[in-house]
Amino acid sequence: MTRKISFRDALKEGLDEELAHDDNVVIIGEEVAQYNGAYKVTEGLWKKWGDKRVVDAPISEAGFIGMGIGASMLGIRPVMELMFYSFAYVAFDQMMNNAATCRYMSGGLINVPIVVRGPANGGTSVGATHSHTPENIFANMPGLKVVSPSNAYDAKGLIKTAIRDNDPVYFMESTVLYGQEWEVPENSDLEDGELLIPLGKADIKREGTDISLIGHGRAVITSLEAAKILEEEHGISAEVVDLRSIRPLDEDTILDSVRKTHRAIYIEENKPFCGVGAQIASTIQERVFDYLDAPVLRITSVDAPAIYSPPVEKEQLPTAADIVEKTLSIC
Amino acid sequence: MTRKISFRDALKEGLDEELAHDDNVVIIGEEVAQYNGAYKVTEGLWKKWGDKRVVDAPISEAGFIGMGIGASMLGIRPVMELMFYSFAYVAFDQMMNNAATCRYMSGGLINVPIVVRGPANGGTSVGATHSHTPENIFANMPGLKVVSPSNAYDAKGLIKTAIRDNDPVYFMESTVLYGQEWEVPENSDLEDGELLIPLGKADIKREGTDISLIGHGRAVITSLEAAKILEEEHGISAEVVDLRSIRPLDEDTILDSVRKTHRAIYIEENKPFCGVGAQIASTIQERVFDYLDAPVLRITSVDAPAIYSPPVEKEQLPTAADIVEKTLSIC
Amino acid sequence: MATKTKKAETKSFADDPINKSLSKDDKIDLLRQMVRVRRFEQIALTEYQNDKMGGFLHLYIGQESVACGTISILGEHDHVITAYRDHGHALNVGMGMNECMAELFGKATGCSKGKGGSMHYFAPDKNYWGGHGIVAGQTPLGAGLAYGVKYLGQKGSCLCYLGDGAINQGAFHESLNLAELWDLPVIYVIENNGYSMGTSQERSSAHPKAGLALRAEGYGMAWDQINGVDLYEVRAKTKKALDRAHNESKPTLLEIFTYRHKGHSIADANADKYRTKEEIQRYMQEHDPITNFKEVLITEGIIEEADYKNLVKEATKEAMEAVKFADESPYPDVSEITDDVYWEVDNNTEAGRTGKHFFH
Amino acid sequence: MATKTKKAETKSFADDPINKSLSKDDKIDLLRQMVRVRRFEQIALTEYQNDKMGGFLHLYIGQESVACGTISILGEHDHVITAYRDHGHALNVGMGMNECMAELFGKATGCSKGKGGSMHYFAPDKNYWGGHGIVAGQTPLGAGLAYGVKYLGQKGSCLCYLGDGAINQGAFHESLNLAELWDLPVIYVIENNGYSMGTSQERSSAHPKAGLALRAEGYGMAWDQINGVDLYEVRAKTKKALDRAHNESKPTLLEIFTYRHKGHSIADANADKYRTKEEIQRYMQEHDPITNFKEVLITEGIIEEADYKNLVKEATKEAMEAVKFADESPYPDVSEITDDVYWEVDNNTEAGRTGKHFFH
Ligand SMILES: Cc1ncc(C[n+]2csc(CCOP(=O)(O)OP(=O)(O)O)c2C)c(N)n1
Ligand SMILES: Cc1ncc(C[n+]2csc(CCOP(=O)(O)OP(=O)(O)O)c2C)c(N)n1
Ligand SMILES: [Mg+2]
Ligand SMILES: [Mg+2]
Repeated sequence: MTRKISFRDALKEGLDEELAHDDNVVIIGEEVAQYNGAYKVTEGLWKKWGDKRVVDAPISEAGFIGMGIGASMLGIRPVMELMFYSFAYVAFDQMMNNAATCRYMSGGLINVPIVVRGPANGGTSVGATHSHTPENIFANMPGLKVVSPSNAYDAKGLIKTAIRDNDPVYFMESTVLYGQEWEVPENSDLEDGELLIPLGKADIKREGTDISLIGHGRAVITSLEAAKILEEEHGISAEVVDLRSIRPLDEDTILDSVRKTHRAIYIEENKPFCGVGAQIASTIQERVFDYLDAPVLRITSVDAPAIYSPPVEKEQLPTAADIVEKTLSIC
Repeated sequence: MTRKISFRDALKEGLDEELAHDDNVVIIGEEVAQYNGAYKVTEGLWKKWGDKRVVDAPISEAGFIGMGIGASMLGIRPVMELMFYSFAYVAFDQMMNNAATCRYMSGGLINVPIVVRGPANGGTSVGATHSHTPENIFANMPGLKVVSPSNAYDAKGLIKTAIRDNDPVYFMESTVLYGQEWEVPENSDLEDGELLIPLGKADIKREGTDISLIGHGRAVITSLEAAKILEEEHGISAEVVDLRSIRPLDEDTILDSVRKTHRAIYIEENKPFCGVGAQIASTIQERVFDYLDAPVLRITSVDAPAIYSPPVEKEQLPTAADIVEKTLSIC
Repeated sequence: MATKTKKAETKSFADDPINKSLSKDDKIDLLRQMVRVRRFEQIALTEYQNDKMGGFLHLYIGQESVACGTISILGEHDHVITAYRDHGHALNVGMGMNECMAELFGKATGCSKGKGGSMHYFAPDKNYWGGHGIVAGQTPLGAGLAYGVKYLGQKGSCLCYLGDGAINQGAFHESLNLAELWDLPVIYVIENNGYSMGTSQERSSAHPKAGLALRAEGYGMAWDQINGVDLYEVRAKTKKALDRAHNESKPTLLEIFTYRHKGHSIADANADKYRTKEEIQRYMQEHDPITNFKEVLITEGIIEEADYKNLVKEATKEAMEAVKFADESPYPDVSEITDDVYWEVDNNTEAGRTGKHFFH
Repeated sequence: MATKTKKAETKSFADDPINKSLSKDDKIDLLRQMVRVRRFEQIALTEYQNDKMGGFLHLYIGQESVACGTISILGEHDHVITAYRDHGHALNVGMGMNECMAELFGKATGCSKGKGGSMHYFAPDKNYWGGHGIVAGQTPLGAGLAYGVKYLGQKGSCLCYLGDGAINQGAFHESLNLAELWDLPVIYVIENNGYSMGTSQERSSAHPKAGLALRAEGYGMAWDQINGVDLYEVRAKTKKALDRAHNESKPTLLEIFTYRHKGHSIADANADKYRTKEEIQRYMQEHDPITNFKEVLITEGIIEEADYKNLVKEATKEAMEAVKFADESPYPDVSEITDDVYWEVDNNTEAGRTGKHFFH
């Protein structure tokens, strides 16, 4: 298992495999076909699969995502790309109401096997309107599933599962990670012949005994950096828990970790008010109150719209130094 | 101070007074003028103030709210009605990006003195798409303010302040409360000649010593019912804290209450995942951890899209019985 | 607004092949369908007043010919989706009065198990995809159903209905562009009843004199306008659009002039304030599509007044039985609130059992 | 797509009153403005490559005549709002190169204090309301600025620019309906450069042969089409729309044919894949609005080639000084991240001091 590929290529492999796996999978989005994707995630797929399976859409997110939802009711499995997840805001009604409530309002007669994927992250100086991270917002809505992988391996395994899932899955990535490489096995090296990671299973990315650093998406990578510093410079053993999927949520793994470490910090790149960390902190204190030796802390982006200024934006997002500092305050 | 008026009439009085107070205040929304408002909140205002000040809009929430945002940049103070706050989802980009980020992205050159108000509640059997309660969603976004009054007095005082505020204020009401009456003083009985309640000040609706029941909107009314039962039937003294505004948030009042009672439950009609209660519970355990004799608990709607079936929907929302039961579990 | 076509023209639509081919029984069935819809709703209205249901009730009374005429020409791969004023379409695709009435009553035996209510009737087995409450929110879904049909290689279409007020929502415009750009076999049917709640067409939509269907021109899309009072005309002109969908995989925008006799919904206390009583009376008396078609069939010698009375009686009986069915049915159990949220959970799959899905 | 008007026709626009009234100096100023925009951007591009900035940089090169021509006729109560390709409009409303360059560098001295970046230039004191990144998101704001002007009783307007790809967003359609319905003095200017990123007009927009401006017809709205290569034509035809706004308080939809020489943004690696090299060359050599206007002025005997060279030199100097200014300016302090979020907090009012506004 020594092959290393980028997050971007891992996603592409996952998409390619699912295009092969099921004729009803179709990729739709702005510039995904002839242009090869604004961030090159779909590079080569149009050439390989042709006009029917990989489709360029006009700038009409409400229209084409709603269209995908409608098509999915007939058994098509659209994988829609949002060039930025921020553009979900012009398709918000379709994504919140039609994707999430048609099953319910029909008493279970309908299901909506759609995936909407794209980058949801700050840190690239594209400004406030292009840097939204709406994990918490979509996960608030029952009927929706929200996934946020932190690395190439998970990205591949989770996108494939998401596409096969029979409910709507909103899959949020990070452009900052696209170019980074991780080990991702060839299918031939896998017992099952392919990489499928279930939704609803968190992953302990690093074992530890003194504190649980819990997070999702790129914040997990930052947490791993911090854990290394904590170990090397402070002799603190941090466990790093990666949610992988936010809804469904693997509460057991989170709670077990805290039962062991007695301390927890939730780290995310989202804005703080009612963020995912609020939900997790609230859950931890409710469920394992007596195990806690300190309050559950949270680290988020600095609470303002994303600033453009490149060097300053770096400071708006959680850094390893922030995590180390907060950890030291309770360890 | 014996005059009692309905929540609806209190709002109407507030709107009427602000129309008189500032020529730049204009009310815009679907059916707000000639029809007198779908829920009659604006009844009589068109007749009194005419076409310029009270304006019927076509069914184009993104268009007319965006238009209001643009006009507000020139100093107009639009008070937009959403017939249901759920319809914010078709105007979501305008409400999240243009209202919240233009000030920031211009380095403070612009401000957006707009109010968007309307009912955000379940409990009236109008189904999943019409029963959204997005307090947490909008309060997540820095640049926005979110208000949710629980009674007629607060509704009047808060709507007037919201209209005078120089930032965007999203004002969420409850159709269930519209017809209920509370004491609201005549202006002539007030020292200042008018009723203005600041945003960012919570209100202790009932003093107590054993537990803090904290909430916003109609959940406060349910909490007061529960507090009565707790006192009469169980000898438990519950303090009821009404946030009134969710952002800005009066953390001090919340924390002081918990320092006194050592126990807290957050009650809201919103959905649970990343709800306002998650934020408050997380804050309480972080800030007054050592004062807590029990975990902070939360009560929300049952976690599903709003069900239509009238008798069943009643059970989907938090009831006084739910609050009593949860309270007894930690008192 | 509503009726542009003069009586005289009507004749020709009777001779259109799609109508010529109708047997006597077919024609009586068409009338029966419209009568069923009306009686179902009139009785639902009574039951609403008897406090048997909650929320909204948007009645279709006056517009019956639109759903009946358009749906009556559909085939195996033709799909239907509409807004909240959805009872007429539901009964016309073949849904039973029982499950429809029970849905209004919020009962577990309702077509949506009491979870959707009046605005949210569904019957995917009958190619009926709802019943949608957000104005124009169904229009991208309609494009998607057409996209699906085309993707699956079927010769089919989607009929997507919307109101005259709904045309001003952004989602509809995006749908029109997609439909024409991608050659989707979707037929958008504007049921132009002249009002969106209390707002007249003139106060909600900017448009050229010729009407709302002209919005199609900016997209180079085919369009037509139809006098909804005349069932034959509805069928004949819709057939052209259907042929275009089936044979050329091209969309059409239809504007059908119609009128609702009642208020916007049961809660509309102003129904005769924003419209004059005379206007309402005129439409009820002179432009009622059921009366019109009944008279056509009498003129054609197919039925007599007594046959019509009989149809009304039968429909009444059917609706009353549906009330009984609904009355006697149970409400969903509180524990069922969290059913029908996730397919994977409902089907108890591995995915449905992994991780926590609900958080209250 | 881009140039429909033949050279021969051009003459007549020179004689249009709005152009006839221009002094020699006025004309030179117009050329200077276009040259300034181009040099500013060419130098910004170099600095981008020198790693002085981040994020996006959408260049206006090739489209200069649109902002210059339209804005040059505006008066006291005329407002301007556009999308992310906003440098040209900014310099034309009178913003300085210093604050514009510093914004790109993310400096505190930038027009938006380094908080907005390339896509978000603002100068409300010059009636310039941005610079907006969400495609078509600015179009309701444009209607709102026009609404505001009208509400305040001013004789004014709002020019709201958008791209040819942006016309397919729902918000734009809603804005058109509102503008025509409510007689808002807004002028929507489609800067049709033929592409939205890598997607040609034909692949993104369904429309009749005559063009995108025809979308206005469905709303009964006035429209016009303009050859953007000819500054005189841009001014003359925009003036008609402006008069309509000022005198009748009516909106207009303008489609201006233009072309961008560079890629969609600095990150567009495919700029000469979705367009042929020949096409790009042709536009640069035969349809460049600056070259065109320079030649007009030479033909009119107003300038000589040397004068033009001098304008370029001056603009280059100005832009280089702006680079120096930007380079020497400080970044915003990290503590300033939470400034400019709430007016009440920034102004330390009672409201700004009450309750907690920030939660990290
Ligand atoms: C996005 C949205 N805005 C507003 C409403 C409230 N509403 C429901 S129906 C309606 C009027 C629609 O009129 P029209 O489209 O003409 O259909 P009709 O009721 O006449 O059948 C309004 C304003 C809604 N449901 N959704
Ligand atoms: C809602 C939304 N969708 C997608 C994008 C990404 N995007 C930015 S510019 C652009 C192309 C716009 O093309 P056009 O409107 O023709 O303007 P031009 O760039 O040619 O000036 C796209 C797809 C966005 N910013 N906003
Ligand atoms: Mg209507
Ligand atoms: Mg373009």
